[in-house]
Amino acid sequence: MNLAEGVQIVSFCILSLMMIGAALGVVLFENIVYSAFLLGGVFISIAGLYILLNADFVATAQVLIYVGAVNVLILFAIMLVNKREDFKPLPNRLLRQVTTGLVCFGIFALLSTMVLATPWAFSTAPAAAESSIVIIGEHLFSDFLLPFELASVLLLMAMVGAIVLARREYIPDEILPGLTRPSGLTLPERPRELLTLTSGGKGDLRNQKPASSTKQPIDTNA
Amino acid sequence: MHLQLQAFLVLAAALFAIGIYGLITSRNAVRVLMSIELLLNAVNLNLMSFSNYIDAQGIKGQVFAVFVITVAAAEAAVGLAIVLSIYRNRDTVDMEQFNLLKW
Amino acid sequence: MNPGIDLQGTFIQTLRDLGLPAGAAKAIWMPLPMFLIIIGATVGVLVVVWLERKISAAVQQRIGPEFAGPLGVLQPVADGLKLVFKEDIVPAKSDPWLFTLGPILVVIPVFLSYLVVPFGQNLVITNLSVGIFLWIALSSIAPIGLLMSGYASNNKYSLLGGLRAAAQSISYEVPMALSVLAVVLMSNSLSTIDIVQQQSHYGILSWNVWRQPLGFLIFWIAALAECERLPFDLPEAEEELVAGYQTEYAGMKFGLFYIGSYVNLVLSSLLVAVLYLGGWETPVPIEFVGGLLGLNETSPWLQVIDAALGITMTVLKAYFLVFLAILLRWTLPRVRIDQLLNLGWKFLLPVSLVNLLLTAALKLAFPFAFGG
Amino acid sequence: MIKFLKQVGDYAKEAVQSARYIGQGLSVTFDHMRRRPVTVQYPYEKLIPSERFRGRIHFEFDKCISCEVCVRVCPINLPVVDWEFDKATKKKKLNHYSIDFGVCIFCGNCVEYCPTNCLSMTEEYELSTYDRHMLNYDSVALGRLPYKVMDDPMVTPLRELGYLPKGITEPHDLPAGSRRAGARPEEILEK
Repeated sequence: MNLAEGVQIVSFCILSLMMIGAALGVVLFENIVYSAFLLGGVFISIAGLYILLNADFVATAQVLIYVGAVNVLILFAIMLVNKREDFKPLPNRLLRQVTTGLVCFGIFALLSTMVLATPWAFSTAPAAAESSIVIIGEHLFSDFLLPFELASVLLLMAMVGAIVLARREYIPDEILPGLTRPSGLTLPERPRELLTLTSGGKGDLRNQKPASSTKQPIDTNA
Repeated sequence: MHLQLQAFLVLAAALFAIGIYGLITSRNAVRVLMSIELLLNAVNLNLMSFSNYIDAQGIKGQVFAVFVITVAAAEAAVGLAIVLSIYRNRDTVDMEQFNLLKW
Repeated sequence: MNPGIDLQGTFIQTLRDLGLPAGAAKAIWMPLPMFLIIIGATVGVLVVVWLERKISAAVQQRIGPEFAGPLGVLQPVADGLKLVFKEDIVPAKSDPWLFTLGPILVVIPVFLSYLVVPFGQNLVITNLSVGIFLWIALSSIAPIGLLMSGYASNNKYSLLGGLRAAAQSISYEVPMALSVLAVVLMSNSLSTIDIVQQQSHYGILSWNVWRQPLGFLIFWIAALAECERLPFDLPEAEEELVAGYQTEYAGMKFGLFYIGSYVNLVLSSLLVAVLYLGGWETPVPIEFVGGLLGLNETSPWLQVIDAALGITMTVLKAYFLVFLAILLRWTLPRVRIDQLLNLGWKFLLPVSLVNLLLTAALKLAFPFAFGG
Repeated sequence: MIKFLKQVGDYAKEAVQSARYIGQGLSVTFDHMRRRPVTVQYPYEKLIPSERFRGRIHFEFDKCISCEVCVRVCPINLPVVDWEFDKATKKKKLNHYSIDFGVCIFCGNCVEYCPTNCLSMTEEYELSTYDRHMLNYDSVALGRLPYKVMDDPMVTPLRELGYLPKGITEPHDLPAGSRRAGARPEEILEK
């Protein structure tokens, strides 16, 4: 065993421990914010494993997209929906969890026995690590051209869909007469006198605005 | 001892099992999405290790992984948008409360 | 193209001549450039802090620091020492783990990005094939640290500052990556070494800034936004958000943010120099000068001079850009958050897409000038 | 289509315009860099206060006739004049006089109207204390002579704008004999 292999094995052990621990944290932590940050840890350690697998481009893409985009997106979503709420307790919650855990362990056991029992057809050819970007690019523009184009269409559709879904479609631009402003959101101060000049309606609108149009600040990030 | 394909595959299986567990047990909708991300990553890890150990010349597995990453990004965006709009409508992110289609 | 000085080979050869095995010689060599770069980056921060204070003072017709050392050069050291010895406060209602982890997560990727910054033909820590892409990926980790510190502070200003910082840096990553892509398109490689070499043959005329003026501007604007420099320092806009995500921080944790922001500024300037201003290349190609003087370019002392000149040129270009950033700081007013996002998504993004398309078209039309 | 192109053109024009403005701003900032600093390094260098500087008020106890004009002209009736009528001499006798400089606005009305010139403005402006009640100066404190910036050996006095020769705005490094712009008061008297 030379230096390089030793480094490989040690870093594999560290990365896999990190990944399993962080993944368990994602699933088991009570606080959702911790889970989201640990998800970033899972992604980073998987990127490290990709480097061990001679895939520097995909590892970098993993960091860029998962850590830089997906994880930040999840964090944004958590900050937007982060209401302190106690979920109603379900009957037999513990039983459900134990059952699920057993089933999942069964899946894990099944998969690993399958993995260890299968005779894999290892390739003996040396890895083409140096030019992996070139090979991926050639694949994308020759035999995987259709999926590539479809993926770009999918991304466009997802972007439009996410914006449409997350957008607030109803922004009242005119105050309904029956609508009274909620008292919890106003400051305890003397209400401003309305302008009773010719543009009475306009002044009315301006006066009512702070209570009504609480526009979502970060909508387009999706 | 040399790093083997099996090690990576078992690791991916463990990650997949954890993801399934989270998918089923978690009640926060955002955590469900996170579990789905875990599942996708487990699949990706499989693809990448196959690509390195079985198809080292063609590395088609990496191409597939890139596609999966693309799909995962799209899935996260749309999924979180859906969670956001459900949250606006129902004022909760509890999965057990999302029962509009239940009868 | 001469290969330039090869420190690594020479060093390892010397150690092997002393009787060490090859593996040990390599193991001794490996940490050296990393330490050198970390020290270099830290000293660079001190220099930039001093420059920032002196130039700001000059712009406002003040004197600036002058009592700590000659011309106040020791002032940043004094500032740093003060931060080291200050009490490290963790607010009572905060989340102590995330609060500590946040600044670390902000700083580490910035230092890691120095992996790919070249100072000469062989004067780079690693010549990765993903090079510049690695920097883009690493710089996308920082928003997580910012969100973390903003959330953990348990302070509405901090949270808003963190969210703003993350939104800002995500929005400006896209045009930045697209303008980098245009450069990569011309050099056919993601490696920073190849990018510099591609602009090397005709001195100042072959620098990318002439072929990519739009890309240069977009990259510079986006880099300023990524570094949270004025006019884009919204996350810490003191009139509205106290100090943004740094509000609750004191002592060395604040110091980490401080170091991180300045290292990031130097790093962005270095990368602008590498991507658009010809990296370590002199305005007049050194082979040309050597040829005029009748010197053999493989002679060792010329190589040493060449390497030193390369480092000097890279650093000079970077510091010119830092100077520009400081001047911009005192020229432009801060933009609003909606103006910032509008600029990013409605102006820079389309323009950088057009720039990318234009580069591709020009590459097909004039392959000799645009790296066919 | 034409409309869209026109919009794009207008947008580009605006962008170029703003780039030009940014360039102008940068040139202004750059130009400022080569100007000399205007800093006065305060505890080591001090500006000489100008001729009619309104600093801390000086009071001469013996000149005061307790007429209370200063109190009447003061916008807030600040000076405290404590006197009693001396039956023997049939004159007011001053016991105490005090001004609270924490409240005084240094308008100089009292100095202006004092019939015996017992009040005068000094050029002393460093009045900071640890307790605001220490700013309430009694007749003894008011009677102390002010110190001059020129007499302090620790301080480099710098001439203020009013004392500088015409056209010069820089108090540093003046030649020794250079005199200020305009005629001096005694020269005006001679005319």
